[in-house]
Amino acid sequence: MPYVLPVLFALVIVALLPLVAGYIVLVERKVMADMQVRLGPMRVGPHGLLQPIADAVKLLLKEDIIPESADRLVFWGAPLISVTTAMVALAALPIGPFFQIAELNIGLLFILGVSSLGIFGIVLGGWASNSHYSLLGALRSAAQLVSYETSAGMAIVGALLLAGTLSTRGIVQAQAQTEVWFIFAAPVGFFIYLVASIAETNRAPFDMPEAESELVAGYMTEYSGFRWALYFLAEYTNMIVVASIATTLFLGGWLRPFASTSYLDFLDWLPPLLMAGVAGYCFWRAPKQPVAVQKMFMAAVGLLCIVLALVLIMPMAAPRDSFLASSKAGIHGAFWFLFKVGAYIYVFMWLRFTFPRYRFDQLMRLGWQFLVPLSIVNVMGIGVGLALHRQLNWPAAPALILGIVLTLVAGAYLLATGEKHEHPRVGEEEEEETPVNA
Amino acid sequence: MVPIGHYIFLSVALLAIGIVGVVTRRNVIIILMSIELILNAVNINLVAFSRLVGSVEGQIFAIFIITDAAAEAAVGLGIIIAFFRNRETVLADEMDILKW
Amino acid sequence: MLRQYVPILIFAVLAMAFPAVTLVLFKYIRPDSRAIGAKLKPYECGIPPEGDARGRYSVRFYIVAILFVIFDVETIFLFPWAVLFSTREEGYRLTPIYGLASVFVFLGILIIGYVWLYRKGALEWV
Amino acid sequence: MAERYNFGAGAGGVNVETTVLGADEIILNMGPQHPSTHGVLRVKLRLDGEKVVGSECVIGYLHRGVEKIAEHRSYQQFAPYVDRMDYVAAVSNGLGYCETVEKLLGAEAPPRARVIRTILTELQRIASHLFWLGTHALDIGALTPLFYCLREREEILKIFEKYCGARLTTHAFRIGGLQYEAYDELEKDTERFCKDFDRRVDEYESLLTENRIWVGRTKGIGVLTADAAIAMGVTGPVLRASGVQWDIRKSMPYAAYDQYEFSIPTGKNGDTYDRYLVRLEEMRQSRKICLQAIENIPAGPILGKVGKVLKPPPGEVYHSIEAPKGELGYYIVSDGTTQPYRVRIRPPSLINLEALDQMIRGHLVADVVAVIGTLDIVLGEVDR
Amino acid sequence: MLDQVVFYFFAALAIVSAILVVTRRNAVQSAIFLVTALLATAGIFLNLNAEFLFIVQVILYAGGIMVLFIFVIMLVNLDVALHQVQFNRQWFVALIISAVLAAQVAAAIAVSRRTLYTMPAAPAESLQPNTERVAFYLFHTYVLPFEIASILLLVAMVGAVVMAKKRV
Amino acid sequence: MTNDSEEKQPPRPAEAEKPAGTPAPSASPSASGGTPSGETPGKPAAPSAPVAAAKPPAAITPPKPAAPAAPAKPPGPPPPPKEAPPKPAPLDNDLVKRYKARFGGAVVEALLDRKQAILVIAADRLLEIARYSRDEEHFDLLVDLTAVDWPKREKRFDLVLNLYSFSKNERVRLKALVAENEPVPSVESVWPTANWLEREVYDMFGIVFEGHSNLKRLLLPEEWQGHPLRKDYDILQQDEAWVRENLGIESGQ
Repeated sequence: MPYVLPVLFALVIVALLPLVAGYIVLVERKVMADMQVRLGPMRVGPHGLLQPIADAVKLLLKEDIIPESADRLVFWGAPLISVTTAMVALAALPIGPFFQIAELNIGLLFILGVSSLGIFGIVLGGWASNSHYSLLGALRSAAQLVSYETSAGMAIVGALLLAGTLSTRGIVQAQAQTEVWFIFAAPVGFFIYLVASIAETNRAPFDMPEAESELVAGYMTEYSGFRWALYFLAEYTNMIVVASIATTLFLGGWLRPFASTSYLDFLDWLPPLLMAGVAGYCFWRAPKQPVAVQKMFMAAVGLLCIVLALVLIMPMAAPRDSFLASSKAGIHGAFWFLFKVGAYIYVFMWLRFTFPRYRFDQLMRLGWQFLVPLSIVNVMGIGVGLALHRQLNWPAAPALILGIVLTLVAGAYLLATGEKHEHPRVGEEEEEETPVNA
Repeated sequence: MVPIGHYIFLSVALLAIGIVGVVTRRNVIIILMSIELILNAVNINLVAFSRLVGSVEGQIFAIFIITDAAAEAAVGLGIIIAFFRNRETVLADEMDILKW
Repeated sequence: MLRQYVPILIFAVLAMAFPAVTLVLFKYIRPDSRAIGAKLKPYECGIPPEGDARGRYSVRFYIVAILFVIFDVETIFLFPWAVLFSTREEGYRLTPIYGLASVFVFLGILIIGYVWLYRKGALEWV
Repeated sequence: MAERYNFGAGAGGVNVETTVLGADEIILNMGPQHPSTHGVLRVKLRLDGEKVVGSECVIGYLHRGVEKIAEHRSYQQFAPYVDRMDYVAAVSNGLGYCETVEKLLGAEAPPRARVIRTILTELQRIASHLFWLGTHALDIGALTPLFYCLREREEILKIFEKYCGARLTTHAFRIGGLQYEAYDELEKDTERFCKDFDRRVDEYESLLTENRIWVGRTKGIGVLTADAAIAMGVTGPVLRASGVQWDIRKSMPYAAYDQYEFSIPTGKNGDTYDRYLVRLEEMRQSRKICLQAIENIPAGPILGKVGKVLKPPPGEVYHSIEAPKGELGYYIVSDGTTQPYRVRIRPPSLINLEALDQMIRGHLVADVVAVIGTLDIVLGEVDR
Repeated sequence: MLDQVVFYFFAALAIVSAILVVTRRNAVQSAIFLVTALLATAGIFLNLNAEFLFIVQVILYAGGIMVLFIFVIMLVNLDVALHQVQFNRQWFVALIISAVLAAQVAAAIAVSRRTLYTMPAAPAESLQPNTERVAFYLFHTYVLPFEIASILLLVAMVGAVVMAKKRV
Repeated sequence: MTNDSEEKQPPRPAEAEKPAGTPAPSASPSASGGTPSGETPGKPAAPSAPVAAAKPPAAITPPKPAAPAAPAKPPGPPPPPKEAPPKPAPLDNDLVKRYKARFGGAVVEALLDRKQAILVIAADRLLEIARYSRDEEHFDLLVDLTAVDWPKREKRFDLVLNLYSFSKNERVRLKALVAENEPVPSVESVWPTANWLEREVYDMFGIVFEGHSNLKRLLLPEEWQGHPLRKDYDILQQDEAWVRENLGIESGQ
């Protein structure tokens, strides 16, 4: 049975993902609270650590309402589509060199394709509810997803030019070979992808469809209880997916920083130290908890971290050539991958609590009039750089930097014309009458 | 191994269903959707034969067909929208004027 | 090749089954729903909705969708090009100049279209 | 940027391009149960796509008949009711009412009472503006300023609580002066708050003022020219943001405002961004007034001679103050009995809200939220 | 074995969904089933070792063109149309065409039973590595159609926008 | 300015001598009359433009810093000393003289009450006087419009308009006596803000404004019976009617 491992892994993902999403929500609330000078959830469990579980129980037991004018079947199925597509996209992601459900030749395109199907969950959910807010939210959401998918795709093409393969594992290996993460080779592409991925996951400042002050809850307005939770799960899974894509494509996947610089190998001790640090903090805080249960819980979290630290140390402490030592790449790779994904998601949160929300037309303008052309130019710039490198044997760095500079010049031009264009809205009418050069 | 004939059967079945849709439905959008079915049937054929002869050229054709389908859908639906705006209908047999 | 996809298929089934089963299962666990009357109406800020919601919305949505489809096709064509441009598979790699030229023509035509759209104001939402 | 949406108020209507299929518009209901209509305001929007071509406010969901109630209460009994109108600026409401009745009686509050009233009212103005800023930013999608604002507002509410025991509906003043003597640390508390507050306003500004998205969301949105503003009768920061430098505290000083140095900030474009800037600057000015006022609180009685039973001679009076939201006027008619014959309250929110329709035309649904927010309405006051 | 299971599953799915596409009254439901049919076709492409085409089908057809369809269906408010007659009286035409098609296929099978029906497909390895191969053909043999495709797309873009936008 | 005409409303002479700007405001309601409800507040932009043209400085210039203790305008009779209770007194200053000269008998009475000027005017010439107040006396801001019910009087309502002038920094109160069921000209064309205020007065007192673009209840639901701020209004009537209708019993109490 060659499928045992992947299937086991799939089971683990399906079982853990809701939990992970729940805890991302908790972390988000905690981060938000910290930035807003408050404490955040503190009641359920020590420091609110059991809050996601309480939320889940509440959502599962909540009254399940289907509006009478809704299309029941579609209403039922739409959240499922969202969740399934979001989850299936995870299948091709390499969480470390060994943990992957399926290694595909077209891995990256597979992720893109499957997650592009998630749009149906949103549109159909909004349509099935038969409510103004839902449908408008759904259409907006879909239009937004669709608008930024183009630029995200183009940004990915830029990185693919450097990698030369669609396989997710191959992309990371390419970064290991060239010894440079693609974020440094294609910073503009990373920026475009960052913006586009925020928009694609409907996160602030692009959270138009669920801008609660305008459309109440967008396409989810009529959903409550567990169905609503499914949409939420899909949203957070999507966040993980885009973060994973960015990690794989631009941030070196499971690679440690300076992975191939051997005199920096001491960096391998960083992960266990980090875990040990967290454990130490937990033990330090545990006696200060008010209730015995909470003390125990805190201690248990500390223990868990200790165990993780041990797992991370094990391959390094084990004798060479043993099985344990050979598992180092897998375990540490998984750590670094998840660490980078976490950092990427943290940036999402940070932006969310800092920025006001774009208006829909502004968002569309940003997407279509800035990011799309910029991403096209980015592809061309990287292409030119690579061609210079390969055909004329320029050294790689200056060639690529030239490409980046070209892209940045184009970006500056776009910004300037955008500003100029924004001013004379009235004059636009005349402009439309002029003959076009097409 | 699935014999090639089964692919052709599938293709013909989809083609037939598509044609039935095109011929019998009144809603232009559904007629367009039926055309997509027909295009799909063609694609299945192409890819099946591509596999049969061991060349990817059939797949290339299929890609071009999909491109074409995208263009066709965009323009076709554009026409439907323009028509709907003027005539408030999407029924094929009510689209009986040549100019508006 | 198909074998690589089997785990994905299983995963997909699991991913679909998990929420579906939970949905069905908890139907029997949670207290009975007694939603009646206004609770079953769609939310319209507490006012009975006026007219069917499946109404008409701005044609802009359609234009955005068209642009998306067109650009999506273009992007899809670029993916194989990007792969081929620097692939490590033997004998497939494009000559840089040739690859660049073929795609620059392609993108050039696309850019012409883009400029036309920009000038026409089709990229403006309002 | 400012000219981008020049189809706001006063521009002579909007050249509406029909972008929707077919000719008909859709009607979208915002409210009364909507997260961003600040209570139970209902706005019926006629939309063309997402562009507003017309709107109608449906109000009255919070109507409690305050003016009718007044006719059946004695003058003192009615005083707490006014706190419940603009419940985020109860102190200002109370000040207006007390001063009006004093005027009706021909009485006057002693100087000490007037200064303390000024301090508390200015603190209340800051609190009200803070609440406005937080919720307005939240409407536009910035989550964080709300909590910063509420943190400072909390300080003010603590001062109120220490002074009179209540935080929200304070009923801080009495007709003829004050009931409570200022508590010992009032000056110190106020000073501590004011010392800190300047830096805090800078903090809000650092989050919003230069922010590209914030500017994009507010500049040129809901433009109200000076003429249109006056025609629509709007007052307060909304009027000042349109470029009319008019503040009742300056033009017809009441309480102790004539003793203090402060300036009236005005805007230029009358858009949402200017209103934001004006209110921020007003908070700074209020802080300045507070600092001046605590310098020198005159000694003396806090309650003038008005008697236990108030029987104003027949006649009528209109008196208005510059409440945080605009001109808050009371028009009281007395028939010589212990109960007012008629109390008319001129609520700034109601009249400012009336300008909503012309401010949002041609804008998008999202801007409606921004404009409702920038008008700083409180439905308790709109509906009374 | 796996091949057959997958093929028959997807084939059945495709046909059932296709039938539902043309028979559902509600256009949104038709579109949903068309998506299903397209995804089933994608599965068949995968079965045929056309990996790249599989993903093109998913991204472009299911994730792109069908989104366009759904947008249009929602824009033109088909609930009104729902109460109208959905089928015209051309069943016999459809029947005739189907019958002719069936006859053709039957004839073809009858004529070349041996060669066509049972011929197994070429070994899958000849199509590997799929993406690179497809790309290679696309950018060498078919580079002209590739450029022309972009012109087609340009024309489609212009045409569709002109059609949809009232004042251009 | 010479107008000693009879009491019947003669809008003609008054309009004839007004600057060209005036017809525009009066034309505006008819333009907006055809449009559905909610449209009107958008229109006032048109009237305001000529106003601005007529007296540009008024709107923008800051008001003169007022004399500290004198919120009201008149230098007329000195306010009564503190001991004496305030009471209304007749007023006769320049402003009143101008009004009287212009409108003659239409200005029924001029009073000073608590240092505040009140002009009692004839309701049927309200629109004319309002327009004059805005255009020539520069009372640009309609601060408030309300009513008071005196059920025992022959003309039971006082319609009260509180005006403010930015350029002069003074307030004046116009008070029109209105009988029940007597329609009053709407001043919406003069001050667009009157739209809602008049609706509120209609809602609360039942005074009908002629020429109002959208006269319906503002605060109370459309189906409400009666006008609550009238002195003879009794909440129990409606309560009992509701109880009778919905519960089928005599009294809810």
